[in-house]
Amino acid sequence: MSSVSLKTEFAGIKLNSPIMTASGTFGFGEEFEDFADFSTLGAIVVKGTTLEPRNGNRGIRIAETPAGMLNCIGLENPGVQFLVNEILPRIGKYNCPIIVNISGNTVEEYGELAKILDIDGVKAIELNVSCPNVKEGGIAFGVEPKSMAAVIKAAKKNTGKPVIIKLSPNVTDIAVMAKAAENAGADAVSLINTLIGMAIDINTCKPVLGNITGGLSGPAVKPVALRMVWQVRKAISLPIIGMGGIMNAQDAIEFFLAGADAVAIGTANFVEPDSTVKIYRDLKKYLEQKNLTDIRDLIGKLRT
Amino acid sequence: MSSVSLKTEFAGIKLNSPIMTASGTFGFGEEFEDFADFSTLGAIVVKGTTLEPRNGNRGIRIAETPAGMLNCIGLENPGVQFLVNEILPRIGKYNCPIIVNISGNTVEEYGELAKILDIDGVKAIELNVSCPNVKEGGIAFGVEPKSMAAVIKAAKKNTGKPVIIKLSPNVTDIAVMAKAAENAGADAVSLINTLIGMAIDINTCKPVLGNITGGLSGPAVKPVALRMVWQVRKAISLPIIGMGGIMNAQDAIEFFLAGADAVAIGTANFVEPDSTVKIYRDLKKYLEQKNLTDIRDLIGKLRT
Amino acid sequence: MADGVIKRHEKIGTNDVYLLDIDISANTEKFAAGQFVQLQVPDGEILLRRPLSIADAAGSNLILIYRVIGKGTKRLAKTSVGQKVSIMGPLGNGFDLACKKPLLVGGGLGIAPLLLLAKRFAGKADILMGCKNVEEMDWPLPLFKNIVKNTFITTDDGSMGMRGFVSEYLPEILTAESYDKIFVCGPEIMMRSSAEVAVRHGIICEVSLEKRMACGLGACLSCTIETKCGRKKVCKNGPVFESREVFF
Amino acid sequence: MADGVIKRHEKIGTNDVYLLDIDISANTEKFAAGQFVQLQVPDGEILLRRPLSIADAAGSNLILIYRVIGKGTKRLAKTSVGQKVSIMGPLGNGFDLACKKPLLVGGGLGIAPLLLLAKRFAGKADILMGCKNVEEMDWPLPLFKNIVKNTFITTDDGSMGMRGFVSEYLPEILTAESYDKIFVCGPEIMMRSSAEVAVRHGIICEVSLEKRMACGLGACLSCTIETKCGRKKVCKNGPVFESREVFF
Ligand SMILES: Cc1cc2nc3c(=O)[nH]c(=O)nc-3n(C[C@H](O)[C@H](O)[C@H](O)COP(=O)(O)OP(=O)(O)OC[C@H]3O[C@@H](n4cnc5c(N)ncnc54)[C@H](O)[C@@H]3O)c2cc1C
Ligand SMILES: Cc1cc2nc3c(=O)[nH]c(=O)nc-3n(C[C@H](O)[C@H](O)[C@H](O)COP(=O)(O)OP(=O)(O)OC[C@H]3O[C@@H](n4cnc5c(N)ncnc54)[C@H](O)[C@@H]3O)c2cc1C
Ligand SMILES: Cc1cc2nc3c(=O)[nH]c(=O)nc-3n(C[C@H](O)[C@H](O)[C@H](O)COP(=O)(O)O)c2cc1C
Ligand SMILES: Cc1cc2nc3c(=O)[nH]c(=O)nc-3n(C[C@H](O)[C@H](O)[C@H](O)COP(=O)(O)O)c2cc1C
Ligand code: FES
Ligand code: FES
Repeated sequence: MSSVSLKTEFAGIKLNSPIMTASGTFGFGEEFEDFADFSTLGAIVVKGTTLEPRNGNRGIRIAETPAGMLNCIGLENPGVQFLVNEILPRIGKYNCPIIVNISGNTVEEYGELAKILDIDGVKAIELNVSCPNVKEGGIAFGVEPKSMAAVIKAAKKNTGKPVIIKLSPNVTDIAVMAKAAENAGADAVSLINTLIGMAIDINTCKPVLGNITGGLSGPAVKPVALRMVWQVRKAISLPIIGMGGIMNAQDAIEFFLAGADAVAIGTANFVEPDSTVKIYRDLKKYLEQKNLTDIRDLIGKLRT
Repeated sequence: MSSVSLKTEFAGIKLNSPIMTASGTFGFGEEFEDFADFSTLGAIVVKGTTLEPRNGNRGIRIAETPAGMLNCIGLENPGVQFLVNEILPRIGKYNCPIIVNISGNTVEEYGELAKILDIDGVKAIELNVSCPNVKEGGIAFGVEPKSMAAVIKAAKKNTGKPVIIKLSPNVTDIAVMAKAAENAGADAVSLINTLIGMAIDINTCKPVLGNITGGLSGPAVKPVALRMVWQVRKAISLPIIGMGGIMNAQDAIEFFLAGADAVAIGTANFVEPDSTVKIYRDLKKYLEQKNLTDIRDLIGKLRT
Repeated sequence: MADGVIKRHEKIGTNDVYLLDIDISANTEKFAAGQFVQLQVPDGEILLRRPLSIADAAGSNLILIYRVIGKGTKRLAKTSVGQKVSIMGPLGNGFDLACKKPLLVGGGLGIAPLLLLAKRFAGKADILMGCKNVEEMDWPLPLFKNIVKNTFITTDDGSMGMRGFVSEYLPEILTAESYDKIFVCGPEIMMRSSAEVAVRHGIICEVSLEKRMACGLGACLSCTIETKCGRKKVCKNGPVFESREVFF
Repeated sequence: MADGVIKRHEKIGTNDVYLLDIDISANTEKFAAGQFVQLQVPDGEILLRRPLSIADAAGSNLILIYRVIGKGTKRLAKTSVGQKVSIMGPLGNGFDLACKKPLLVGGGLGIAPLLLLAKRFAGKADILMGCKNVEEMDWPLPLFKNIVKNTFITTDDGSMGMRGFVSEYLPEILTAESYDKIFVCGPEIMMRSSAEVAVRHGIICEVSLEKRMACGLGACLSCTIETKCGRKKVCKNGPVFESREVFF
C-alpha cells in the first residue's frame, strides 16, 4: 500500500483528492459513471446553472483549434429548481462533494441562486462571472472589480457555504481581480475560465460558431492559465482551484507547484473520459518518486 | 499567368503582397535569404530595436508548449545605431520595404528612436509597447490607453513615416486600446503580440524559462488573435496587420476575412523557413478558386 | 473504451472513402446498427475524438467507413495497419429493428451504418441508395451485394439508376411495396424530405442525425437539438430518432 | 531543406538511444562533422524542429543518433521506416580539421558527432569516450571499431575502462601522446573540464555547444551566448567553438 495521501482540505471542505472536474465538462457526473472513480475525485463541479432553464446558443457550438477547442454552449441548463429537485438527489449517491457553478443576469440573481442552493447536498458554490458566451451576466461581471465584488457580496449574504469566484482570464491584470475578490469576502478563487477566441470557415466565409466567438480551452491555454495561477498565488492568500488545459498528472503538478490548492479537469474529460482517474494515479506515483507523502508538500513549491 | 494580384497598399506604403514577417521571428531578413522570396514579401519587420544595445534575458529563452512556444528573448539587439549604420545598408538590396520595430524605456526614448529612424531605407516604424519580457518599457505602455497614447504621440512628432502601434493581447478590452491608438494619431495597428505564459519543469520544480514567464505565440494563440482582429476591425478604421499563429494560407485568409489588411508571419518561420513563400502561393490559389482578382476583395468580408 | 489495433485500412471509394477495420478485443455482438464510436485520431495532433458510425461489426472487429473531410479524417487516413487506436463506444441508441418489411434509405456516407442494419435484418431488407454519380457508388454496391433483397439506386446526375434524389424516387417505391418502416441515414436535407414522404405514406421512419460532438456522453451539450419532446442530446438520446420527433 | 525518407530506424543503445538513417536525396559529401540539422518530428504534434548533430553521412544518407529525452524525441522514436521527414541543414559550423594528431573526446550522446569526425580523419584520430557505465558503451563501441586508431574508455562507475570522468583520464593521455588538437563533445561540464586540461597542456581544443533553438538560422536569438568576442549564436556561429572563446 502506498503511504502517499492525496486527501486535502479546500476552503474548509474535506476532499479525497485535490482533483476536481471543471464546470461544463463533466455534466452532472452521471455521464461519466462508467469512467470516473468518484472516491478519488475531490469534487464534482456541475454544469453552470441559472435561475430559469436556458436553451443555450443556436448553431454550431464547438470547433477544434490547434491543441484546443472553442465552445459557445451558452449556459444551456435545466434551471436551478430542476437541479435541486431532480439532479442533486440523484448524484448524492456518489458521496462526492458537489460544487454548483452558477450564473446570473443580475447581482440579485446570484444572491437568489446562492440562497436556493444553501442546502444539503451542495458543498460550495462557484460564481461564474466569466462565461464569454452569453450576452447578459456572464463575463461583464468578471472583468470589472467592482461589479465582481458586488456579485460575491450578494452570494455571501445568502449562503453559509464557501463561495468560490471563478476568474476570467480576459483581463489586463488577474491579480487585481483576485485581490478584489479577496477583499469582497470570497472564500476561494478558481481560474481560469476560457479565453475568448474565434474561428472562421474560409469556404463559407462565415464564423464557424453560431455565436461568432467562443471560449478557448484545452492544452493551448495551459501556459496562460499557469502564469495566472502563479500571479494570483503571489497576490492573495485564498485557496485556488487551478485549471486550463490540464491533460495529465504532469500538467496538474505544474499547477500545484505554481500555487494551486486543487485542480480542475475540463477539456481532458472529452479526450479521455477517465482522465481524472489517470491523473490521480500518476500524481500519487510522482509524489512517491519525490519521496513526498502529502500533496500539500507540493503546493506553491515552485523554486524561482 | 495568373491574373490574381496580391499587390496592395498599407498605410500609404506600396506592398508586393500583404504578407509581412513578424518582428523577432525573421531576424533582419538576411537569415532567411536561402528560403524567402523577398519579391513576394510585403515587408520585413525587423527585430525589436532599442536605443542602446541589449543583451536580453539570461537562462533558457524558449520552451515549447502544446501548439505553441514561449519566448523570453528580452529584446536582445545591437542597438539602433548599429542597425542604421550596418544592417539597414546591407538589407536594402532586397528591395523590400523595411519596417523597424522599436522599444523604449521611456516615452522620450520612443520619440528619439523615431527620429533616428526617420531615414531612407525605413518605410515605417512599429511601436512595440507590448513586449512581455522586459521590465521597463515594454508591456507597461501597452495595457494602459493613456501611456500608449503618449508613446504614439512622441513617435508621430518625430517622424514623417507611418507609425504602427503593436497592441498587446494581455488586456481586458482590445477595442478600447485600438480606439485610443486611433485617437492618438497612429497610422495603423498591428496585433497581436504574445500572450503572457509560463511553463514549469516538474523534475526541478523550477520555471523552464530564465525569465520565469514568457510570451506565448504560435497556432495555440490563433483563435484569440483572430477574435481580437475582428473586434478591432469593428472598432476603428485604421489599417490592421493581423498576426498570431498564422502557419499557412488558410490561417492568413481567416485573418483577412476578419478584417486584417496585411498579415505577419511569426513562429511559422521557425517551423518552415519558407512559410511566407508557401502562403503567397496558396493565397493566390485560393483567390483564383474563389474567382477573386484582388486580395482587397477578401478583407473584412466575414459574413456574420 | 477500448484500445483497438488497426487490422485493415484501405481506400474503398474513389472519392476519398476509407474502410477501417479495428480489432477491439471485445465482443461486438451486442453493438446495434446506428450506434457510433468516438475514435481518437492517432498520433496526438488532433485533440477531440471524431464520431463515426459503426458500419459493420463481427467478432471483435469493428468496421468504420469514413470520408476525408477535414483535418481529423485527413490525419486518420494516414494511419497504418498495426497502429493502435483508442475507441470509445458503442455510444448512443441504434435503430429499432421492430418491423416486418424494412426499407433502408441511404445517401452518401450515410449508407455506411445501413450495412450493419442490413445484416441485422438478415437479408430481409431492401435498400434505396443515392449518390452524386456512378463513381460514388463504387464502395456501397459491392458491400451490399448479398445482404439485402432488392437494391434501388438513384444518382443526382442519372449516371446510374434513377436520376434525381432518393426522396423523389421514394414515393414510387413505397407505393409499389408495402414497407412498414423506413430507416434513413444521409445528409439532413435528404433525411427531412424522405421522412416527409414516409409520413405522407403513413410509414414509421427513423433517421440518424449528425451534430458536432465533444464528449459523446451527454455531458458537454455540444450536440443538443430541439425536438418535439424538448431538448435532446444527439450523442446520448440519438443519434437515431423517430423522424416525427425531430423534424416537426 | 530536404524532404528525407527514413531508411533505417532502430534502437542501438539499451538506454533509449536510436539511430536514424535518412535518405535526403542530396549529396552529403560536403557536410562537415559537427554541423547539425533541424529535424521536424513527423506527424504534426510537435511544433518546433529539434536540433540533432550529423552523426554520419554517406552518399545521400544522413545518420542521426539520438536519445529519447522528452516529448519530441519520444514521438520521433515512434516513426517508422518509409515515413517522410523534413530536414533543414546542414546548419552551423563544424569542426576545423586542420591538425596533425587529433584526439576526439566524447561523453554520452556527445560521442555521436565524433563518428563523422573520425571518418573525416580517415583513421588517424584516437578517441577517448566516457559513459556512465558499460551498458551505455553498447552503441558507440561497435560504431567506432574500425575508424579510429586507439580507443580509450572511461565509465563513471568503472564497469568498463578507467573509472571516473574523461577529464580525469585526459591529462594522462595528453602526456603520453603528442596530440596537437582535441575535439570535445558532451555535457557542458565535461567539455569545460576537458577544455581546461587541454589549455593547461597548451593544446587547441574545440567544443560543440548545445542550446535550445527555435530557428536554427540565427534569427530568433534563442541560442545566444556570451563569448570572449561578444555575443554569438550557437546555431549560426557554432555549435563548434574554440574552447577559449566560450569558456573564459
Ligand atoms: C453520430 C455520428 C456518426 C457519424 N458517422 C460517420 C461515418 O460513419 N462516416 C463518416 O465519414 N462520417 C461520419 N460522421 C461525420 C464525421 O464525424 C465527420 O466527417 C468528421 O468528424 C469530420 O472530421 P474532420 O476532422 O475530418 O473535419 P473537420 O471539419 O476538420 O472537423 C472539425 C470539427 O467538426 C466536427 N465535424 C465536422 N463535420 C462533422 C459532421 N458531419 N458531423 C459531426 N461532426 C462534424 C469534427 O468532429 C471536429 O470536431 C458522423 C458524425 C456523427 C455525429
Ligand atoms: C546543435 C545541437 C546538436 C545536438 N545533437 C544531438 C544529437 O546528436 N543527439 C541527441 O540525442 N541530442 C542532440 N542534441 C540535443 C537534442 O536537441 C535534444 O535532446 C532534443 O531537442 C530534446 O527534445 P525533446 O522534445 O525530446 O525534449 P524536451 O525537453 O521535451 O524539449 C523541449 C524543448 O527543449 C529543447 N531541448 C531539450 N533538451 C535540449 C538540449 N540538450 N539541447 C538543445 N535543446 C534542447 C528541445 O529542442 C525543445 O525545443 C543536440 C542539440 C543541439 C543544440
Ligand atoms: C464545453 C464547455 C462548457 C463549459 N461550461 C462552463 C460553465 O457552464 N461554467 C463555467 O464556469 N465554466 C464552463 N466552462 C469552462 C471550464 O470549466 C474551464 O474553466 C475551462 O474549460 C478551462 O479548463 P480546460 O482547459 O481544462 O477545459 C466550460 C468549458 C467547456 C469546454
Ligand atoms: C522569438 C520571438 C521574438 C519576438 N520578438 C519580438 C520583438 O522583438 N518585437 C515585437 O514587437 N514582437 C516580437 N515577437 C512577437 C511576434 O512579432 C508576434 O507578435 C507573435 O509571435 C505572434 O505571432 P506568431 O504566433 O505568428 O509568432 C517575438 C516573437 C517570438 C516568437
Ligand atoms: S457530445 Fe457532449 S453532449 Fe453530446
Ligand atoms: S536558434 Fe534562432 S538564433 Fe539560434
